[in-house]
Amino acid sequence: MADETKSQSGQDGADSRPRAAGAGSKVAEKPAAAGKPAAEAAARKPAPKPRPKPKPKAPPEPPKAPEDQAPPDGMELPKMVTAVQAGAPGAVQQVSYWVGDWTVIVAVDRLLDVMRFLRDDDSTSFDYCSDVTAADWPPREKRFDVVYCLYSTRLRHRLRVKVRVGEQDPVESVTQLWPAADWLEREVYDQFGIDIVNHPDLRRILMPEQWQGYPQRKDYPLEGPGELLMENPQDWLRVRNLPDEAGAGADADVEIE
Amino acid sequence: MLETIVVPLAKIVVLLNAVLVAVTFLVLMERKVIAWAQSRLGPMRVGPYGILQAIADPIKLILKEDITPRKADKYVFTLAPIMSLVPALVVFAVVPFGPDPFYYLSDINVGLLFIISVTSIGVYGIILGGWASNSKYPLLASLRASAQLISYEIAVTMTLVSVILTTGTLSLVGIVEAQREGGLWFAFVQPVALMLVFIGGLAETNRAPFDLPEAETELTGGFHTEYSGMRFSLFFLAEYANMIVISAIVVIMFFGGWLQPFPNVPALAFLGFVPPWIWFIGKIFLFLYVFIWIRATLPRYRYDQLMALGWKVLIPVAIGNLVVTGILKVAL
Amino acid sequence: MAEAIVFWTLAVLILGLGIAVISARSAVHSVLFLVVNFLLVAVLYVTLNAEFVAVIQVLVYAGGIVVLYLFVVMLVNLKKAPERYADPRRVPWTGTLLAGAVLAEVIAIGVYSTVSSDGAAATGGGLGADTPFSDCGSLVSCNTEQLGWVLYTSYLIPFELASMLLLVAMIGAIVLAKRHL
Amino acid sequence: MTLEAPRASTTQFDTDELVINMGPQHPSTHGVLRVVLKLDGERVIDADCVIGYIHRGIEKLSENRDWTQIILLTDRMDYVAAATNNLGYCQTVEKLMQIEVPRRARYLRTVLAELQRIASHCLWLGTHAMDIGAMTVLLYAFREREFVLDLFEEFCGARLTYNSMRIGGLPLDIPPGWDKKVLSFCDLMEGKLNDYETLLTNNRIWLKRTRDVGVISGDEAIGLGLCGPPLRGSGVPRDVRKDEPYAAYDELEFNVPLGTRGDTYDRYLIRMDEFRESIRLVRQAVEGIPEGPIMGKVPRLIKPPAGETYHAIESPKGELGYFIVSDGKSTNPYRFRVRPPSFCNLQGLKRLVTGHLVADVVALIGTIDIVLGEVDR
Repeated sequence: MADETKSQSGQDGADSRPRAAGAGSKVAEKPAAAGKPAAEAAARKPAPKPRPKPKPKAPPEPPKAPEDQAPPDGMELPKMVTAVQAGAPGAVQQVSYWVGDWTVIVAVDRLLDVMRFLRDDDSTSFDYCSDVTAADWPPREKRFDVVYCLYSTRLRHRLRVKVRVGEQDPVESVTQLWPAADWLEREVYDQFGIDIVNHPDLRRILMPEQWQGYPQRKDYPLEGPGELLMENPQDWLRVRNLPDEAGAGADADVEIE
Repeated sequence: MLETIVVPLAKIVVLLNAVLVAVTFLVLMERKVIAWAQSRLGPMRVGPYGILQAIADPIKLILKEDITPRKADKYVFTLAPIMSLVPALVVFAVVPFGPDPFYYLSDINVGLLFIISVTSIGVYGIILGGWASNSKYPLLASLRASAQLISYEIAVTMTLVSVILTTGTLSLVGIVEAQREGGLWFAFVQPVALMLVFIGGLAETNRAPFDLPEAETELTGGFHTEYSGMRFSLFFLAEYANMIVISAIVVIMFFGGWLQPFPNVPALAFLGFVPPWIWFIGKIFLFLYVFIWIRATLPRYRYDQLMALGWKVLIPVAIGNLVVTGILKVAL
Repeated sequence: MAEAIVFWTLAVLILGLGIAVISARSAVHSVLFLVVNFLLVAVLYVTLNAEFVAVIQVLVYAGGIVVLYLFVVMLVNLKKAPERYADPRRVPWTGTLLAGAVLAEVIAIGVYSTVSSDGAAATGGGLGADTPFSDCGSLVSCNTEQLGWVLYTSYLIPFELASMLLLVAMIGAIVLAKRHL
Repeated sequence: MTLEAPRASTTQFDTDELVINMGPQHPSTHGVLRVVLKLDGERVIDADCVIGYIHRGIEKLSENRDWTQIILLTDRMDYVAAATNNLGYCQTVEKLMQIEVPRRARYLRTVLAELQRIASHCLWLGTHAMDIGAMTVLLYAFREREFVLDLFEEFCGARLTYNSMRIGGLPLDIPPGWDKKVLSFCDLMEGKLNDYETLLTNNRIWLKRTRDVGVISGDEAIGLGLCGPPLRGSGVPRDVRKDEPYAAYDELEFNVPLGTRGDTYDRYLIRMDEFRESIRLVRQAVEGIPEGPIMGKVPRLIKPPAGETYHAIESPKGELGYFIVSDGKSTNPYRFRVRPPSFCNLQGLKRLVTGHLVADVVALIGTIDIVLGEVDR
């Protein structure tokens, strides 16, 4: 109603996330690849104040493969696992058991089938999607594990479903089954860059919209590009996209603090 | 010359200052009363028991930077707080503090209507303040405020008509005199009207539980979000001055103004040793205390519930009260 | 003399504000000028000893109706209105003609009331000696009562008709504004 | 001129929705939450939560700290219920390493977790009531929360970020006389609860503001992944303490209060009942603290074998889950993931506020009881 008269008020949706989005958008303009922006930014720094180049610590050599321990011999598979093996034949690649938790590892192209079965079948009836997350195992070809933690409020049991995907592989969104997965999948996309398809609203969630790179990947340096810019006010000011008014220097001091 | 200019001018000066000082101490009173209600101490640092806080606050507000947002409509932005405060002060021109002309500036024959009409001007301050700030929350708040004030004004005015029916005069002095002659405060004659006027008064002064225009937890302060310093304090003064005005109206209309309790009971005649203006001011403060007490106790209404209460409850009841009063007046 | 000075000052101010109302750039400023205009007209009533009318003028016009104007003005974007709603068929001199007609009417009434010898009696209404307020010392002390008396005796039917008209207008407005009741 | 003509012109004047930003600086968003509201008049037709303003990368940080250092980081998530966060993390690592925690430690952990629930609910009650305009309750609730903080201070020296648990047990035994103080606090709190209820439960304005506001059915709440009181308010009997008992909850008696309508008032009543249940639990646990050690058998170097697990506890906000992957080689977790209850509950905000008024938005933000430190991590 009143926004016609008031649209100039500057409180409109798009532009009032000044700090974080501003810093983020600047980062976006840098052509740096996700992996090594720290070095890039350091190289672009003006001469007068040469700062010791922050060396991104090399990530510790990750293990070659995740551990998915098979259930001990002679252990009987619970009903929910056998049900899904029967209900979606051929989809379950592996069954894992560790410290009381059951996990099924599923082919990524069969994910939705399995999930739909798990939700709808009476012997499983996983109506509650506790968590969707991922883990990154860089040396592996299919480097990501996408993990779904399911729970049944009726039968009170838990199951984890895991799919293994490569960097470019799309993963079907499960939001059509559990609306709860909406934000959780957004976070997976935001933090790992896993391509979730058919998601109703796939945007960054924790990081600013224009952020480059995916922080939870193992090859993402602990000291991110945004932090680097924040540490050096001059650099930050120079690339900042705000109108440079008189007294921007004094202004900047306040803002950096 | 002396009679027509000097004495009224002196009265005006005294009255204005008295009201403004009363307002600053009213703020202190509110802070103290609410603090006690919440098992706190309230302001304690300035002066003994924080009494001088009432002086420190205005000084702070005057010294603060007065910011005008760049995109605000500058003239209207400046005008709005003034339009808000002036009517609240003008009203005191007809408020009688005691029986003889020494205690009031003027007694016009449409005194009650004068008060109602002048307070109805005060809404401009709120509407224009919200609009001129050129910001969304204040605009929403000023829309709420204007709708609220207009609706509750109707209820209050309707109710006051039934009191006028009982007295047959619009003069405030005349209304109090009628209560003295009747020997009964109108609170006992028109209890429904008293409740309506009091609730409507709470709403008209934007006090809890009807403080939607400045609901700080929803609209971040409401219509005066963008105001600071002196201009903010004008809004502040206006709100508290309006509280005093509403209390004064309630006291005059229903609690016998300057009259002592039960003026016609001989056994209580000794109460007459207290001067009438003290009775009047004492009663006003009693009502101010009730205002504050309510604020400390009740949650806030929602906007649509507030309008529903105004239009679906208060106004029909006010009309009903008016009709019943009319019938009784004719019948008796 | 003093009365004349007050009158002419007020008249000039009122006319000036009237011009300001139609010439102000911002619609909100127009409305503000209108409020001040109404307040000054109320003062004019006070100088005529019509306190009741003055107070009602403030209460109804300044305090009620203009607030609603302001509401509309604030909510509707009037900046774009002229271009969007310009009517190509509009003929400039129609307005002039209408204004001229109204002016002629006003002048005619003025001339008639001064020429007519019993104009005062006509405007005085049916206030005869039989009213219960004949003991009022002057008009000032109880003009409210007299107004009420006149409205509910001599002008009862016009008064009721006017209230009916307002009621009809109100219902009509609600019907038009509400898309589905 | 037909009757249609004015309608046609009003549609041209018809204005669009008003978009307002609630937050990140707003008194009622409980932190730096930003809700972009699309309004039609004062009615919300769409809402979009923008979060991440205090994203500190706790998950990433934790993957680069060793196992004991992480306890400290978990304090910083739900900072009004730090002990619960500690508890969840320690139990998850204990599960990974299959460490047996002594019974005394489990009882003490229960006491701490329930005291923490009382403190967290006090904060919720105060801010929720304040959002709806009842400001006295805020001061009252904070006064009682202060007592809990005092108890925590006496136990571990800190008032907000406790770092109060260790993998395998507790760092410290309780100071002498502490249990008596806890019991007397329970007595005090019971009386104060009646005070709060006098101010709110039957208050007509409070009822008007909360009844039938933000109604959500049980099935929908499950689908949206709501947890904790918002889920139970819709009548779903889901409480991790009952369903997957941990600490000493399987040995203690308590009820899980359930709502019927799934509106804001039900969620309010449930939390008020949870206060009482927590007091009951604290009493039982304190009276039943067994003698014994407070630390289990924990290796000097904590290095869980390779494997992963998900473990959930019932934090005051809902199901707080930790998903931890250990690679068995390094001294830090390979993947550390928190399932924050506030995050999942906040997701339901859009569904709850749509169709309500602006004033209800603050009531609904209050009713889901979020802590932005946990949402953003």
